[in-house]
Amino acid sequence: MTVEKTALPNPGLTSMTVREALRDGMAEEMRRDSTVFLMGEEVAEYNGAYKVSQGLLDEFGSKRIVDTPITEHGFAGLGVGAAFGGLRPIVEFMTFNFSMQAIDQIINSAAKTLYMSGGQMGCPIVFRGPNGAASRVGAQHSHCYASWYAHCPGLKVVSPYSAGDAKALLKAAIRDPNPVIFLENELLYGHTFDDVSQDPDYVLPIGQALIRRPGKDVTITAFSIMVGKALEAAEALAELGIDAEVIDLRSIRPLDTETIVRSVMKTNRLVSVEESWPFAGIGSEIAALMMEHAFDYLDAPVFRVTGADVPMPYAANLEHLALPQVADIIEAAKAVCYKS
Amino acid sequence: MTVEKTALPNPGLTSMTVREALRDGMAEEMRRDSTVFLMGEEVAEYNGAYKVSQGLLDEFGSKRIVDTPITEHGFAGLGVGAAFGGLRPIVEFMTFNFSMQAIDQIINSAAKTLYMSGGQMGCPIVFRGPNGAASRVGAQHSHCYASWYAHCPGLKVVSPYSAGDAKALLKAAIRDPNPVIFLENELLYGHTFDDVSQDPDYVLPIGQALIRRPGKDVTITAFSIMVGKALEAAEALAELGIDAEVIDLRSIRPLDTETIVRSVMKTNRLVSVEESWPFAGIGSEIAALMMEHAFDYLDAPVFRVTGADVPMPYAANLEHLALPQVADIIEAAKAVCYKS
Amino acid sequence: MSKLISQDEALKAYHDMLLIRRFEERAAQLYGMGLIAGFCHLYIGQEAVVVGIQSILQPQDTIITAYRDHGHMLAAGMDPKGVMAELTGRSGGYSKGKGGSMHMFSREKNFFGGHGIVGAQVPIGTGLAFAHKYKADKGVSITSMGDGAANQGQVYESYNMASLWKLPVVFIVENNHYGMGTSQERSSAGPNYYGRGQGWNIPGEKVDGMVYTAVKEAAARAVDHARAGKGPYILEMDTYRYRGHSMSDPAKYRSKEEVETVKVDRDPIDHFRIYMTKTLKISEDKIKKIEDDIKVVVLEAVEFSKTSPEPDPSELYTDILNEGNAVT
Amino acid sequence: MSKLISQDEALKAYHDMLLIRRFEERAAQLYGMGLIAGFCHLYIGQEAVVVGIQSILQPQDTIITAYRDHGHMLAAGMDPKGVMAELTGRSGGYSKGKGGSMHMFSREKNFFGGHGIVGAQVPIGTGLAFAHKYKADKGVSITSMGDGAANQGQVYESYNMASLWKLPVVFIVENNHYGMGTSQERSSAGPNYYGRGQGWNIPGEKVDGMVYTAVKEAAARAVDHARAGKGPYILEMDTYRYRGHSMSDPAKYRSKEEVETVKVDRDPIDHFRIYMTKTLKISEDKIKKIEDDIKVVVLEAVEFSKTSPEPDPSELYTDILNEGNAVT
Ligand SMILES: Cc1ncc(C[n+]2csc(CCOP(=O)(O)OP(=O)(O)O)c2C)c(N)n1
Ligand SMILES: Cc1ncc(C[n+]2csc(CCOP(=O)(O)OP(=O)(O)O)c2C)c(N)n1
Ligand SMILES: [Mg+2]
Ligand SMILES: [Mg+2]
Repeated sequence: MTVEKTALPNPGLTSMTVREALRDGMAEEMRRDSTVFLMGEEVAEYNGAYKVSQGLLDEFGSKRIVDTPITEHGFAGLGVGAAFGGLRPIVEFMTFNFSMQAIDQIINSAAKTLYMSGGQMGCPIVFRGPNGAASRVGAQHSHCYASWYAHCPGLKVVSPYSAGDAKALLKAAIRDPNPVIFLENELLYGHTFDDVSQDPDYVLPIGQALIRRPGKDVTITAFSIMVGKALEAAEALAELGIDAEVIDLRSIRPLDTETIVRSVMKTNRLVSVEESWPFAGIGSEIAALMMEHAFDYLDAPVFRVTGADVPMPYAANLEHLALPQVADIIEAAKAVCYKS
Repeated sequence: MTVEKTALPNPGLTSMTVREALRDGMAEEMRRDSTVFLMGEEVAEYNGAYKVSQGLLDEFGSKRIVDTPITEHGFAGLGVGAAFGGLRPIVEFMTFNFSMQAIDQIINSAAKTLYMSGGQMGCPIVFRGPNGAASRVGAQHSHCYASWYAHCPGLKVVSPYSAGDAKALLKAAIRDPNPVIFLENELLYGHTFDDVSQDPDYVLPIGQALIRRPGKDVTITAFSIMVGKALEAAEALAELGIDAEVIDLRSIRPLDTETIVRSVMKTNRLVSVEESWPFAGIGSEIAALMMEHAFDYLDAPVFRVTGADVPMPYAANLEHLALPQVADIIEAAKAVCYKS
Repeated sequence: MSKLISQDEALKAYHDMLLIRRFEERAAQLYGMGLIAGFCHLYIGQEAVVVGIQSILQPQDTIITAYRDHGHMLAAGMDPKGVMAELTGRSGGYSKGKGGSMHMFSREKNFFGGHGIVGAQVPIGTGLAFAHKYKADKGVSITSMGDGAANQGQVYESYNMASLWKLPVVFIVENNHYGMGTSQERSSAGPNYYGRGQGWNIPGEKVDGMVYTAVKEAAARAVDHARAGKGPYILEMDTYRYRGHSMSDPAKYRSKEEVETVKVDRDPIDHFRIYMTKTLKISEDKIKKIEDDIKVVVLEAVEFSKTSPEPDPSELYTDILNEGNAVT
Repeated sequence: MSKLISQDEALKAYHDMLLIRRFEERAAQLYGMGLIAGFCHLYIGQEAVVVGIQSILQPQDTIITAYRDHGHMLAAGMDPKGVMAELTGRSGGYSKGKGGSMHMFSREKNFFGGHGIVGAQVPIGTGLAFAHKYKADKGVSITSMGDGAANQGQVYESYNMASLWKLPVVFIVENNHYGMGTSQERSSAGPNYYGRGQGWNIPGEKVDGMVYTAVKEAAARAVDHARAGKGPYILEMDTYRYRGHSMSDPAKYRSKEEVETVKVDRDPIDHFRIYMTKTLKISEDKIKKIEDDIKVVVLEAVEFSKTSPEPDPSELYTDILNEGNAVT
């Protein structure tokens, strides 16, 4: 896997899984700030449904690693209250699908209150957990919430790909004085990346995209697990003589429009990749932004590669068809380069 | 106000408020089909918080006009179960802001179950109520949900402007075998339109936009209350020598892309107007669609007129600034026509 | 003490409980072989609950539960072939392979799912009861939830409406004492679940969910109450799941002894078998015949679930919306 | 019977209750004049509840409620000028005019709002209690809700966590017998709200919310319980709102007689005034002085709320996100 390049000091990188990186990120911030705590279903004694909080109960005890009942609405609201009360909660949703039960508290209480209070009531809270499709878990467990949350002012929305980003952005999210939606991916938890900083002071500012592969012929934007697919596609495209630039968005809100625009000014073509549904998705927003900021540079319409506009099917073959595959990205890139 | 023109037989129109039209639409469908019932907070004895259900309790009795406790999550889910059980519920949210408490039932239960059941479990249900900003009701009561719901397959999303459309589309929604999100507007309830069909058999198919004002220089798309502002802007633009075509989307999902594309092929310019936030909004989707379907016809980038990217402020002057005004639409149209 | 049940009833109950167990044992194997994927929640240990309840239902009654649903489906008389083929994601499954283990339905058998969101089935089941009352079809909605689910707010919103409007619904709390890795003591304040309806004027009782006859008798009381128009009723079933929460759960949050003790002392099938032979004097032959029949049925289901083809790729885009205006 | 309170305490309680009433009467006028817009929910009739509770609180305790919040704010000692200016949407308001009647806060006075979504303040208040316990600051969270709100599922999810974790929270159900146009009988199954905590092991009691001393004494019991680490407590305050739900509600769902009877028989301020003069032998002069003072304070608030400028247009884009990493 590629090693992340950033402008910040970066004193030595190590290799670990995304799962471990997230855990380490939380642990470091909990050591640094005693007001940080983690709550959610199975986060403590079970060490996390997906083992992301492995070992945290042992280190921090049950005051700071809190198993909750299966009541997302209640514990998300409780987290918001704890944040108003001076703590810095990390609220884990076992998966983001269950955040729908809590979404009123996330939007109406966490996101809007700073504004409604004229700046008095900051809500430093992180809502995190796996987002989007896992494997064969069906329609109710595969929903990607990037576009919903990114629609709403008052939130930041982050969705990392690599382990290093996962750690450094989660640390930034925990330190952030605002509510941050931190969208992970279950299938990435077990992936190993060699880009993880061990420096407990190393955080990555939220809002910066990363060019994971420079190229000159076509820009491909993606986030989370789709970055991997985009990189694979770029390799294949290289063999076809198409030099793709792959941008890992990392942050969805704020979106690093400048990095995308600069890239499109060079490549004149854009393929947006996301696993969610097309209508009013992240690709729609990027297309609209390119209209506004790079209209005269576009040699082809922005191409949206998205999940199929259907609830996620369970059957193996249908699930494969419902999700963007490397081949779809390759086809899209060829199309915008007018090569078939 | 303009009289709606449709392709369907339309045996005599009358004049009434949107409020009355919605009421009449429900009443006609309840007379026609004994499985249709209305439930929600204050819909019965109070005749509706905004008096939309005026008189329905008297006519249909408390079996079919049901006052609920203030438990949106529960009664929306109950409505879904009733629909599975063979009834056709109309679930009123006092305002759509409160649908966030119920959104898991709307998405995971109502929208996805037909698919998850391989076609067995249709869910004929209408969720309706005022959406978006009213007047001075602040951040928690002014949220527009058009883009969130339209993002999700398994739903239809309708948002009428005129009284005639409100009635005919609500009737269509009630007859529809699928879950329909019916987004009304509180400020429009009191508006009178002279386009209301009295024919109880008259329904309008969901999914058809309407050209409310033909024009040749620029296309303006809008829905709900913004249609009125777009029409006002068009009048003003006419005086400036710009002939705007105003499209009332009416249905957000499915979106009548064809009507928009055809218009843009003629005008080569598009301004999208909506009151919600910009990021991943309806305007984003329309911009992306125009990329895909009308790229070579666009003489200017699609211009998005949206609500400000902020929670809705209470103060009168700020609220005015937060919402798209006629002047904003005029400026946008001038910009895409390269006239200043 | 329960009064004795008939031999026929006993044989049917035994059949249904054993079918569930053998079916799920096979499902676990298929999961191990990679033929079933994603989530798969086994009901093994809890069989007496659904079979006991089902025994007193009438055809118009409706059933709804969460994702731990194979038992409910088989007890409701759904075809093991269609259930197993859904588990393998094949076109012959109840949802054409599009739903999977958690999302299966049968309008024919009045089984309304199969829901993957903890607690969501409770308002839906209350809505089924609303429809029963509205249509005056004398039906009762059987709405099941787990002990973890019983903390969900929507449950109490449902209790409130069900009681206010006297809806014919029996809420079943299948208390297997764990929600994933969290024991009842760590998830739920208060002494029990059946008493939580009191604040809403809903009667409730605790039932030994490992004993078919106990379940049946309590279910009869509750269903009669609901059917008579007296409103909802809560039954807390004291039961136990032998396996992990789902296939990936090693269940380290409880001791082997705890599990073994239940298996030895309270197994619903073993004890019912003894009741059949000792108390009801049913012959070993008759019982053996049932066991053999079930073996065949389950093997046929397995075979079907392997040979039924995957859904056609075109199915990706069907069943998103119903066409036309007819109620489906 | 309550033991007598001191003259000073009585004068303060009278002052606070009367301030709320006079303040809101003026607010209603300003609403009529178009200076206040949108939603505006008056607390008139319920004054004894907040003033009684406030009387036993310590500085570190926190308060949270719904949108019917002016009374809570004034009782908590927030400046009537800032509250009234928020009602008129001016920059001198507690939320700089950006929040309005339903959304006001004061970190200084530990008043955490002012929430427009029915029930949402209940988990948030439980979270404030979580923070009290975590920080071991000996604080108690006073979390109020209406009788309509008390049916919300998130209330019972909060009860569960509060009881499981023994959080220092007192849940106040301000039972004014109506949620908008729906009476308690039509919205809520079960005999009462204070008893609904039983299923979660939470003690509760019913209180005459029209009587300052009764409120105070019950609040003291409840707050002591919570502060002592014994967990949550529920107080159901039997009270009444004289006005419609909000300014646009003609309140036709109840009879004039019903309202008049409460006003005559149970008005918290009138009766407290009699108690002051008759039982505590406080002189009319002292009382008169308070009444005069309040008149001035309220007029000043009105004046301020009219003259404070609208927020600067640039305020549209501030306070959306906090900058930097400091906790605010
Ligand atoms: C709203 C929601 N939150 C979390 C989950 C994840 N989850 C699935 S099953 C389960 C445990 C449920 O336990 P219980 O209700 O006791 O039922 P059991 O599995 O014991 O039958 C959890 C937490 C979910 N599916 N839905
Ligand atoms: C979730 C939600 N649903 C509906 C509303 C609309 N609403 C505002 S206040 C109210 C009545 C609440 O009654 P109650 O809890 O008794 O409080 P009271 O107004 O009597 O103080 C309703 C239905 C809302 N604000 N939030
Ligand atoms: Mg359980
Ligand atoms: Mg009330």
